Amino acid sequence: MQSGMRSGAEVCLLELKGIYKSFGGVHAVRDVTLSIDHGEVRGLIGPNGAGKSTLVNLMSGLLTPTAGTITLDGEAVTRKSAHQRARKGIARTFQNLRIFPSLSVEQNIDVARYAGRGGALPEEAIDEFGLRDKLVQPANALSYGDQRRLEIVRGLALRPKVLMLDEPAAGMNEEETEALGRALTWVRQEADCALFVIDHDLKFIMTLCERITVLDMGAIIAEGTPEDVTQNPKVITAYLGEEAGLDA
Amino acid sequence: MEYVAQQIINALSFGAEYALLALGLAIVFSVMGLVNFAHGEVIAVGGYTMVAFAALVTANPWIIVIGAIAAATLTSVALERVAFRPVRYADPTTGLLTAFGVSIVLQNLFLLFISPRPIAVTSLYFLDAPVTVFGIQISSLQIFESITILVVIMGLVLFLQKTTAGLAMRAASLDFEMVRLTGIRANRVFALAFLISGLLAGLACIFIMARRGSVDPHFGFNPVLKAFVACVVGGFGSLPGAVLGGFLLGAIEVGMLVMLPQEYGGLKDAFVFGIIALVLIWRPDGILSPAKEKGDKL
Amino acid sequence: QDTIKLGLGVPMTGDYAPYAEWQGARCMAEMINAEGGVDGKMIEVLVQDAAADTQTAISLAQKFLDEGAVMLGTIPFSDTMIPVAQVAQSYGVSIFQPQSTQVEMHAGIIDNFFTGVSPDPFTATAAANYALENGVKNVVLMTSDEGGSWSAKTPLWFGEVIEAGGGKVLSTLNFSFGTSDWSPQIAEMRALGDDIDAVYISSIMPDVGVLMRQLRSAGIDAWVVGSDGFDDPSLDAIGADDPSMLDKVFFATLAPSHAESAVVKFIADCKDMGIEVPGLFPATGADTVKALAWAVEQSGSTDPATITQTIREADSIPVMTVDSISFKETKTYAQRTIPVIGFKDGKRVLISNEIPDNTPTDW
Amino acid sequence: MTLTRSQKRGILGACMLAAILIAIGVLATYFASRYQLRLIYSAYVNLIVVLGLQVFMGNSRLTNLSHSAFMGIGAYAAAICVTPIAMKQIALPDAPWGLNAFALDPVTSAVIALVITGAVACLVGIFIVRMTGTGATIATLAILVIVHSIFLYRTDIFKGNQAFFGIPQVFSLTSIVILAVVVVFVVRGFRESPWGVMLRASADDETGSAAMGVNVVRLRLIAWVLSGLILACAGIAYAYFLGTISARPFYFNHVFLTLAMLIFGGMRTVTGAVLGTFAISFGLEVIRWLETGPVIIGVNLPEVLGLSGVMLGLVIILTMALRPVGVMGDREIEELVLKKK
Amino acid sequence: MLDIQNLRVSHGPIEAVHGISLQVGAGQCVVLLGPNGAGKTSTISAICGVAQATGVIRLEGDDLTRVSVEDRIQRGIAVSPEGRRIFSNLSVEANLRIGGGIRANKGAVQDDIDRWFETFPILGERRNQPGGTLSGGEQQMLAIARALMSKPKILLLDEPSLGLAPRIVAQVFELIAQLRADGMTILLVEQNARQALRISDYAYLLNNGQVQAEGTNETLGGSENMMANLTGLG
Ligand SMILES: Nc1ncnc2c1ncn2[C@@H]1O[C@H](COP(=O)(O)OP(=O)(O)OP(=O)(O)O)[C@@H](O)[C@H]1O
Ligand SMILES: Nc1ncnc2c1ncn2[C@@H]1O[C@H](COP(=O)(O)OP(=O)(O)OP(=O)(O)O)[C@@H](O)[C@H]1O
Ligand SMILES: CC(C)C[C@H](N)C(=O)O
Ligand SMILES: [Mg+2]
Ligand SMILES: [Mg+2]
Repeated sequence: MQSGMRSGAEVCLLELKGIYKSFGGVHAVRDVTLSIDHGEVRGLIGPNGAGKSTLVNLMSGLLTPTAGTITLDGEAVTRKSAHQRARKGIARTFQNLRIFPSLSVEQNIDVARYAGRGGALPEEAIDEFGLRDKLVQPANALSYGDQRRLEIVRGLALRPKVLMLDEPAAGMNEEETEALGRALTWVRQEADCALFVIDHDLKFIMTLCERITVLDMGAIIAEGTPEDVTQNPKVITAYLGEEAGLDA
Repeated sequence: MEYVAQQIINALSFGAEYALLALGLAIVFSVMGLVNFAHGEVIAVGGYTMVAFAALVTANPWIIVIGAIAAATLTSVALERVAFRPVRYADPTTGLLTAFGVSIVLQNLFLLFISPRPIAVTSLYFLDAPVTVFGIQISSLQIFESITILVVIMGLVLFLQKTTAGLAMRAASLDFEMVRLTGIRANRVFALAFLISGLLAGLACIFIMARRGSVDPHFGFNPVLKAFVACVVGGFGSLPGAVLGGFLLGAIEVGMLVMLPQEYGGLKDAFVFGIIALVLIWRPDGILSPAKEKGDKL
Repeated sequence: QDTIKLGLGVPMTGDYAPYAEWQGARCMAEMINAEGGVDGKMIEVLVQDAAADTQTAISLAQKFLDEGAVMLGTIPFSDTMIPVAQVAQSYGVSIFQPQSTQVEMHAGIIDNFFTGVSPDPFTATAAANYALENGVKNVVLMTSDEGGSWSAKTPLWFGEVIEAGGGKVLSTLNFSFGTSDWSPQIAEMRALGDDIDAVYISSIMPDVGVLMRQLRSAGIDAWVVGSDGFDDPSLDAIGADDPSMLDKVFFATLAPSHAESAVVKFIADCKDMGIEVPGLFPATGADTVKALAWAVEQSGSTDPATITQTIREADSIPVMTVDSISFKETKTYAQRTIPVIGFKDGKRVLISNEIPDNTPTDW
Repeated sequence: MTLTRSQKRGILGACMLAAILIAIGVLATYFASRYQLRLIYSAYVNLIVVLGLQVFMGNSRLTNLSHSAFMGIGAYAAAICVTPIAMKQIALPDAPWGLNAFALDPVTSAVIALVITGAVACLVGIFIVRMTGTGATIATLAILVIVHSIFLYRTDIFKGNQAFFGIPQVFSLTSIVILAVVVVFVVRGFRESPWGVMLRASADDETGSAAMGVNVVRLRLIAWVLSGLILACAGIAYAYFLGTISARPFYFNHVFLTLAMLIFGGMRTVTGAVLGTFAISFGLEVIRWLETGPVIIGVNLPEVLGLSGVMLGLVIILTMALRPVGVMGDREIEELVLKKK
Repeated sequence: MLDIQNLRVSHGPIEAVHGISLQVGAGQCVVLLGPNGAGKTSTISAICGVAQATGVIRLEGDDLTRVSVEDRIQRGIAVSPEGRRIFSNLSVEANLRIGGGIRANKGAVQDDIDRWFETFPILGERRNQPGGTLSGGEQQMLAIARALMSKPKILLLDEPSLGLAPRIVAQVFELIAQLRADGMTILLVEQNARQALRISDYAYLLNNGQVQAEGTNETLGGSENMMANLTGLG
């Protein structure tokens, strides 16, 4: 029902142009130009400290770039605050969990619903992430994995145009990671939003994403399909290491 | 001209006293995130100890001074054990309220078991003698205070930056258990923080007593309220911030006393606190806290 | 009724604890009871702590009224005394306050109220008269709004009388209660240039003690003049080491409190009975009890309205602090002599004790 | 609009609290002595204060120390409007701007007082809500001091530490019970409203909530102003009952007392606020009785006057040590009852 | 070196570990595997003394049951905990200095710090930055280095590869292998079973608070049953 809002295909959903970010002397992000299309599932990988989380912080408005512009559906949001961006359709999860521990699971989701763009969260999302029978529990009683899933559902309840996931599979075992992958595939089909996923689990990223961006030392060193990227020698030295892929 | 110089010196000496008090608060805050409102009562214990010493033990002022400092230090350490240990892990609000509670209890105990009225101790008057420096008349107490605050600042900086105990004190404010997991005895770390704070309270007590000459149950409340403000203005938990805040507050207060026309004199406190509030609006975390961007980091 | 009940819902803790009259009242009641009471009836002093809280004080007043109290005491400030008096009115009961000097209670708002002392304009005048006698010309006044008219207006009345007597108010400076360091104000005084003969302040110990010492340190040798707030044992303690510190200090107070005074004797007697009465303010509670006992004896009745009536119409009521007081002309306050107390060799001396006749009338 | 699960529970909980408040009021009317009625009245005034405090502190979890000042603003504003001209001529002979030359009826005065307090709260709030943690606490402390010095200093308007008297005594126990019940519904309603839930989320995790579209600053301001209005109600109720006010009841002592009530019961819930107020009010009364050295089961207790201050402090310390979230913690009254299911 | 008998660990009313026994020989690297919630972290916490536990824990024959957390560390246990727990307001260097806080020789501590900055150059670059601003991976490196600063006899590592890039994961495992080769005794908790087994001498498989299987790399590595358990089906 939101498809009416989609403008012509020529306008990208989210566009970053020449983004820089430094903290004192640390240049965490340098000259990043990146665009995400409507409904796309994009992966972001890179070594620790490459600036992935920083990039997500910049897009979601928790940080303001030192230079560069960010546009959402053609509208400049660079100077907008985090809550304004969330209301305009940029949702995210956190690498270090940030659920609301004193609220119930349902209220956690409600917060995003109240603040969000309107439109109900598909009830299936709750089922899909296995939270149905935990709705009345306080959120801090959930296991770590469930808390991660709650963050995703909460993000979806904003009815976002793009949902950014910062290491959603961290600390999950293979089985759980696979289940997460399935749920995210469901999201991409049903929830009408683009996904931007960071993770170090290559298998997970490669099955989920159509395109992958690789960040190193704050700059993009490669972008392309999963196959392209894993073959790229720069990516191998910077990120994968010599015996890459074997374990993934 | 002399008048201006005089008032500047007064402002500095007000500031030095606030800074000394503020440091005592800041050191505990930086270690366990506790806003120790009961600091004033620790100072009062020092004062009452002077009374007891002067009346029962000796007239020798140095012994009285040492007794007061020792009593304040012991009280501070004892309060940590009895009242603050249970709220060690708690958030700052919990600690603040506990400290309020301790402060109320102690004040009432002084009142019930000692006296609601001021009790005079005159043994330290000799510290407060007029001295003429470059033609300006000041009090020797103002000189002692300035020297003390300088020594205290240097000592603290060295201690916190250079010693393991100092580092551990800073680390403990975030993750007490992790400090223990590095093998450092965390109980000692806290005890040390309160010990230093108590020591500073003892020093402050000497100066206040030398000037005020008597102690009453509410003795410490007002100074510590000001010191609390000084800490926040400077940046809570930052020791340089506490010092800066102390001096700034001293300057504002004397400035207001001097500059406000008499018909607005009653509004002195309103103006002082108003300026403080403005500073906080400008720098909500205090002047010396760098405006940090945290992003999603904790 | 077999006892005469006096209800004191007074501050025993909190900011006003030093002024509570309950100790003196208890002691006096015991003295009277030990001698057989009033017409065989014992005086019972009901005491509970009202701290500094008006609501508590009012509740306690109500409680004492329900228990049959025929006279009340409460927190000695008008914001509490007025509502308490209003509650007591329907019972015909009066408040008797033995130390409140503020003028406001005498503005005619309530009439079931007595204060056993004279209001502030009188103390200010008595002090000013003695200052003038000593050749004081140039004065500095220190005012604060924190203690009501007592700290805000008394200095101005003092100044008025001084100016009427040919003196001059050089400056009026503001202060706060709880001041430990007067250096900024003292620097102002020094900057005035002229010689200051006297500094008037209506404040409390220990603040005024600090002021005296800092003035002397700064080389200002002016008289330090004050009101009943000076009347605290810790003032005398300043003179213990250095009696000269008190040489140029005097104050006009509620009742004579020098060594030979009735108050000091009363305090000593109480001590013998094992009751601690620490100073003039607590001792004044005895006046309440004596006035009550006298009224009951005189009228032969324990009816509160009768007691009030008796007190109001009496020509002379014997109390502890002075021989007698009367409300006949003044209605709500006692017109009595104002003792001015100074020091000699660090000991209190009664300098003068008169009813001033040149009191300002603008109150 | 359909109600969420917690909103339905909220209505139930508010009804239960209202029933308790009304029951206490009714029982008091029939069985309590006049003295106890006064105590209960002042407990209800404090209850409204604590509820006003809860709206802001409980949902945003910033410590507020200026609440008594807002109560004072409400009380004085109403008092100045409502006091008869003849009285004001005596009380405020030098009042500026013709403040002593008009008098309004109690309802209009109350409305004006609410508007004024709301405006002041809004103005101050704009600055307060941007701060966090200890900075915010200190800023509220600054407000308390500033307002108090204005009350003290402008004696021509407020009479400072002297009595502002002659206010018509139009409030009774019935009126305050009704007011308290209304406030309970408002406060609980706010807690479960989208605003309340979002504000609590921001208190749990400010960054996380911002990323979920929560405008923390705006929500805090709403809660702050609402809190100010409720506190003004308490102030008005205080003035309309006692008929006399001064600057003194709106300062530190009252701040600590009401704060202790809130944290003892548990600041996160409305039930906690109610429980804390009544527990401390009655607890202190019991202590005040024990102080006088009564005879209990044949044992004559010693007279130790002045203990209530110590006890109040001990209650705070023990609550913080044993149960820092207060007796109720995160639970509201209906959860105690419905839990078993 | 470390001998655990019949260990039970509880968090409040919930018992997370129901009587397990395990041994770590001197110089061995022993890995503890198991799905989420198996009780691995609980076991580590019990060894350090920060969880409520019953049973016997012996270090070099000494019973640790009544020994305080600090004393256990002083006796030679070091831990890199779950969640890293870096002191976020202290600089990277200060974090390391605290790690070596119980050592008497401050000069040697400084030398070790410099050595770690060579091992992990990124940490060297960030040496004066607050630990809290490091990326997840950088923090993990710092946590391991901090633990080793106390020159322990036995090192407890709780999921050191969590959140690390593959290249760093490889590096961390290399580091562990190196430590083991240098004779360090290690108890390792891991999700990354294949790599962990490769560098360890012995493995315990935990599930639901019980030891489900144990053995050497060879005896366990091939077992289908074991892999099934690891993927959480057990
Ligand atoms: N708030 C901050 N202040 C200072 N430096 C920061 C801050 N946030 C990040 N950095 C630095 O910026 C760099 C990038 O950090 P970022 O968290 O974006 O890495 P990342 O790619 O997410 O790594 P990981 O995969 O380990 O999470 C790091 O070197 C980090 O130390
Ligand atoms: N602090 C706690 N309070 C209550 N229960 C806890 C606590 N910590 C752990 N538990 C419970 O104890 C059980 C074992 O937890 P533990 O953290 O030891 O598992 P783990 O094997 O380390 O899992 P993971 O792989 O997720 O780290 C789990 O069911 C968990 O929910
Ligand atoms: C301080 C007070 C208790 C006494 C003083 N005379 C007054 O009425 O204000
Ligand atoms: Mg990251
Ligand atoms: Mg674990």
